[in-house]
Amino acid sequence: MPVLTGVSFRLAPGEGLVLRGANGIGKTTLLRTVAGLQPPLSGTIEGAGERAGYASHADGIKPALTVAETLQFWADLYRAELPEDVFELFDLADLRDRSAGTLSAGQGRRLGLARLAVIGREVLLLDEPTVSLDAFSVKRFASFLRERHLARGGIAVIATHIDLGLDLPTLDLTPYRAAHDAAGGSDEAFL
Amino acid sequence: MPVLTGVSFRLAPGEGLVLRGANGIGKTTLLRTVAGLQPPLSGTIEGAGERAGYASHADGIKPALTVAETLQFWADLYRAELPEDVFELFDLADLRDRSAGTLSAGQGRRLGLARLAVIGREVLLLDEPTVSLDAFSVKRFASFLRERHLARGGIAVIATHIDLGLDLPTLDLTPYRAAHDAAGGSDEAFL
Amino acid sequence: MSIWSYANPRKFLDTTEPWVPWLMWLSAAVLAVGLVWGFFFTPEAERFGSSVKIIYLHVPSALMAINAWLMMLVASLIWLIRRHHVSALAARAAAPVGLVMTLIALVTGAIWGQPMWGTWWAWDPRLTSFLILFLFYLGYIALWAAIPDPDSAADLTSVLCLVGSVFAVLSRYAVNFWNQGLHQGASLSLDKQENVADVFWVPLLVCMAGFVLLFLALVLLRTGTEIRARRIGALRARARRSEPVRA
Amino acid sequence: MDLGRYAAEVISAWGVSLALLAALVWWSVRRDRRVRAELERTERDHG
Amino acid sequence: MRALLTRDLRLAVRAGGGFGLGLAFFLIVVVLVPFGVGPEADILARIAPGILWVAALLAALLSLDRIFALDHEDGSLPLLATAPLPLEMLALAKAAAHWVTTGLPLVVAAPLLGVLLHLPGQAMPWLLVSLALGTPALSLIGTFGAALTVGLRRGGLLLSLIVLPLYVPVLIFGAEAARRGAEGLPAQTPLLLLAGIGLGCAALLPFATAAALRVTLR
Amino acid sequence: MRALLTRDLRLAVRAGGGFGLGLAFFLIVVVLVPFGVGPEADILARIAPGILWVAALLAALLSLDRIFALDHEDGSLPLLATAPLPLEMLALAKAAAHWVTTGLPLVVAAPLLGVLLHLPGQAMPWLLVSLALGTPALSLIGTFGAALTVGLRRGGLLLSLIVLPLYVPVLIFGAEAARRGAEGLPAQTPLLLLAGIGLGCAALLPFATAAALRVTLR
Ligand code: HEM
Ligand SMILES: Nc1ncnc2c1ncn2[C@@H]1O[C@H](COP(=O)(O)OP(=O)(O)OP(=O)(O)O)[C@@H](O)[C@H]1O
Ligand SMILES: Nc1ncnc2c1ncn2[C@@H]1O[C@H](COP(=O)(O)OP(=O)(O)OP(=O)(O)O)[C@@H](O)[C@H]1O
Ligand SMILES: [Mg+2]
Ligand SMILES: [Mg+2]
Repeated sequence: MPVLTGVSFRLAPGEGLVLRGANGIGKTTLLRTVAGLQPPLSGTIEGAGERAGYASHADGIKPALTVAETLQFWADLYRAELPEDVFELFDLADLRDRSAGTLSAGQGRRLGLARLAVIGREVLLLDEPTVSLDAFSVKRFASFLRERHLARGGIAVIATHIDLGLDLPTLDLTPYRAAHDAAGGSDEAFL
Repeated sequence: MPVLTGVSFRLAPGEGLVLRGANGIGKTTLLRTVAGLQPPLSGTIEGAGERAGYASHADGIKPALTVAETLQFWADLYRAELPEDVFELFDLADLRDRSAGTLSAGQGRRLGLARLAVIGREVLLLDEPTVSLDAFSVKRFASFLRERHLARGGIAVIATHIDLGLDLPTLDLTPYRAAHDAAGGSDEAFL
Repeated sequence: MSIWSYANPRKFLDTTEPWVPWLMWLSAAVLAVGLVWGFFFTPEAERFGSSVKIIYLHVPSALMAINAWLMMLVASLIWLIRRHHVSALAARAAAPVGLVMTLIALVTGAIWGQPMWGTWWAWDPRLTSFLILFLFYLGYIALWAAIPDPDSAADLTSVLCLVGSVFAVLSRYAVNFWNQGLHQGASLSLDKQENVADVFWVPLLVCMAGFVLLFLALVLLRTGTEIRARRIGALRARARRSEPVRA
Repeated sequence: MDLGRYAAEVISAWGVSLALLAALVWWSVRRDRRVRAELERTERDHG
Repeated sequence: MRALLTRDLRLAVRAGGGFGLGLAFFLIVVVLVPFGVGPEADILARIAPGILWVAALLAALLSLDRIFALDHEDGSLPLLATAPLPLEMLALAKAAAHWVTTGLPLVVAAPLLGVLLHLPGQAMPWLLVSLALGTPALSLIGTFGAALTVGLRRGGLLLSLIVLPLYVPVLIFGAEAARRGAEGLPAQTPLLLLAGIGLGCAALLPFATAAALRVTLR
Repeated sequence: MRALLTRDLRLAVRAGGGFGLGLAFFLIVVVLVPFGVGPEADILARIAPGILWVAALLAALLSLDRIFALDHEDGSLPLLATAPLPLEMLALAKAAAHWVTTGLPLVVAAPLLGVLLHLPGQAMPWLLVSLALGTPALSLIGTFGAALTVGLRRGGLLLSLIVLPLYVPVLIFGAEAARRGAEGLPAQTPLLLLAGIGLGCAALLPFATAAALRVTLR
């Protein structure tokens, strides 16, 4: 069943885009599609795929691993080096050897975001990255995005309900909401 | 290990309190303690317990039940009537017969909050209730709290990082952060 | 016009719909002829006595149990390769029919075993592989039922059907290796000398034709049901989408 | 019609099988009817 | 309590809920044993009562972790615990729902599976009675074990480890009753003991379960 | 792939991770059977190879749902799937981790448990070889089943239902080899067949697993 139609954007290196729209408009769906986790009903996605790193509502944190082990694992899996400063960057230095299961909601979120700095992907797809973060951590994350990621030629697509303080172009998805007679979807054949 | 020390507040019917504080300061811990889900290391909680309804970071949603069935279940369990207008109040009327597993993040959160309107408890303990909600839904929830809950003599304690637009007294937990050598905890006996 | 045009649900329904009642009645008639013939107008066999009459239900249902799985395998392949919804739904529709056929073969065999072998159940290879087939049907149907999204369900059950078919053949050999059986050999094959006498053979053939027709009728009917159920889902979904956007 | 020694077996085998077949047909037809009715209702409401 | 029971049953019957799957597991264990042990009828008949009981026990065991874990994962459990329902009642309702969805179907299916293992006909009633008396105890004990392990991520196998020793008396008396029945010996004594265990579990274990829940919740 | 394997092994070894619990389950099933069947040594010796194989199979089965479900629940699975690693490799790594944490300990523990069931000494090497050849196939098949059911909330028992018929050939050849060994008959043929099945599974099933994962992820 189509959720959004006619959405189209193209980002050059160093550019970011903020997705906005009411609950249930289809931000998560769009990000997952761009990440290649579900096929689009129609249209094409170019250039993402192998270059994209996706951060979902859930953080994929294993309670049994420590913070340091978690980040090391993702670095290994993506065949990247673990950057020295990632613990400072996401304010995790004190929590380095804490098992991830005992983190508070916001601390866990910071760990989930730190993963993105570790895997070294150029295209970051962020689904409400600042949920549960306090104001200070939000600022910190915004400056990470601006100075570390975008400044180095990365691309970011961010779905969010709150203002991150980044001056990025905003795409409001409301006008693209699929009309009732929109084509597409596996059930289409039965109409 | 103690997280917070010296916190103390007392709320009369109709009063609300907003808890603030950086990630990991102990908001969730405090709310769980007040709800009676974990015992305080020292000090006492009065008057909550049987009268409290707690909403955690997770929403307790069963993917296999529909939205209407979920709310009906909670109403039955708390021996309350399902209020007629709860679906409108939380903007769930369209989603009434959708199975809860297919809701978007914000829609699920609205369902989790609607539960609070159903169980009819006087003391609501809300842990970041507006996570994932869009601006419109946040307003709607704030007005529910103000006009339906507090106006009828309810009490609310709300941990949040963003401003809900409610003019409630705010308690910043930062000063109560327990020192590293604070007393308390089950390991005490071995010191 | 290519045969794939029948993969359109509407066209499939329009084409098959008129056939279903006729097929139903035809299969009922053929079955009635075969079964009445078999029950009332066949002699007793020397080794089996009158218990041979069970064969008129046992063998056709056993054949259809296997053929239903084969049909599901073909339909699954078509779905995986060409992604025609009707074919996935046909596989789904055939599974319960195959399950019941397997059950009938098992039950009649078990009842027959009591006088012939002195036991309800023996771990004979043919019996055992039917039991395994029964389990495959159960798992396949349960997987269909457990997955909410119909397309994902079609994909996953098709993969299961493929892998399951390989393992079903494997277990057939394994079971043969494991135990030498009590069961009748395949004396129905036409090229063998020890063919059953025509008095049994002809009504049995009629019964088999009846079972084939009944299978066809049921699968067409049930495929139609599945198509309509999907259409209901599609209409509801469209209606839900068309509800006014919140102010 | 004399089934002799095996009357019980033959009759119970036939009974069970025909019952199973009848149940399968009945269940399929009933489900088809229901789905048809439901589809008609849905087409009327949302068609 | 009614609300909870109907919710749990409804969840079990829904797609993916697991109703009937415990039964299927029972069936499958019984089917596998001859593949392992070999097809000889006399040996199978000899071990049938024991295997059926062990299979019933394992089928019950496998569905234990659903009792609380699902509610724990999605955050329902603290909400249930703060509902106006004593935790003891919650425990009893959960055990009852578990029995209806797993124990009862096993009792109903046992005669059929007995045939697969060549269980002698005269043993059947004894097997049924022993299962009917024993499975509620299995559900009650299992609920207790599930409450103990609910905090632990996927404590499924740990749960088995904790619960199985507690199951031993039930298994011994249950299988003994079925075995004596199969051999035509009097089986009243083990059945009485089995009934006694069942009643004791129903009377006492909900309190232990509630106590365990209070700890795992904090 | 190395990183994934070490992570899965590390997770398994950590508290609550399940390493050793499959083993404990194996132990407990083997211990329960004498309670159910009765203590006579000759009967136990006769059924020992079969019971050990069935117990190994159940122990493997019970740990299957950990393979993907945990990663699915906490949202790791999409992240793993978008890593620079083909899904087929992911499937293979998961199966390998499962085998190291469950299959391997079972092979090591089998001699001990054989003694509990009075397994004759000459049968031991055959039992060991058959388990060593058969358990990798169990892990591979189980990974496939787990991939099929991963989207479904706690599809544990459905998983058993789907996987067990697939396990039948492995069980038959494995138990047959052990049984023949116990009776002093030649057991090469079933062992060869077992090895063939294992190789076939390793060559083909990762593709089916990856296909299933692609569907469940979307
Ligand atoms: C649950 C048990 C049984 C199952 C699953 C079963 C299965 C089958 C199958 C699959 C066939 C068709 C094979 C073919 O045509 O090549 C068949 C045929 C047949 N079965 Fe059974 N059977 C069972 C028990 C029995 C018993 C107990 C008897 C009687 C002693 C029996 C007698 C026959 C006969 C006479 C045929 C026809 C064989 C021929 O002429 O080709 N079956 N059975
Ligand atoms: N399986 C499904 N069946 C039907 N509708 C679905 C299904 N999954 C998602 N939806 C609907 O698709 C729409 C888009 O969902 P999506 O998760 O993309 O929203 P979102 O923009 O991320 O919302 P939020 O801000 O609340 O996270 C929602 O209305 C949701 O209810
Ligand atoms: N089991 C544990 N062991 C050690 N520390 C823990 C444990 N559980 C929680 N903590 C710590 O206790 C502190 C309080 O956690 P709590 O979840 O109450 O924070 P919070 O204020 O709710 O934060 P957030 O805004 O991120 O949700 C955190 O620093 C957390 O890391
Ligand atoms: Mg979303
Ligand atoms: Mg918190």
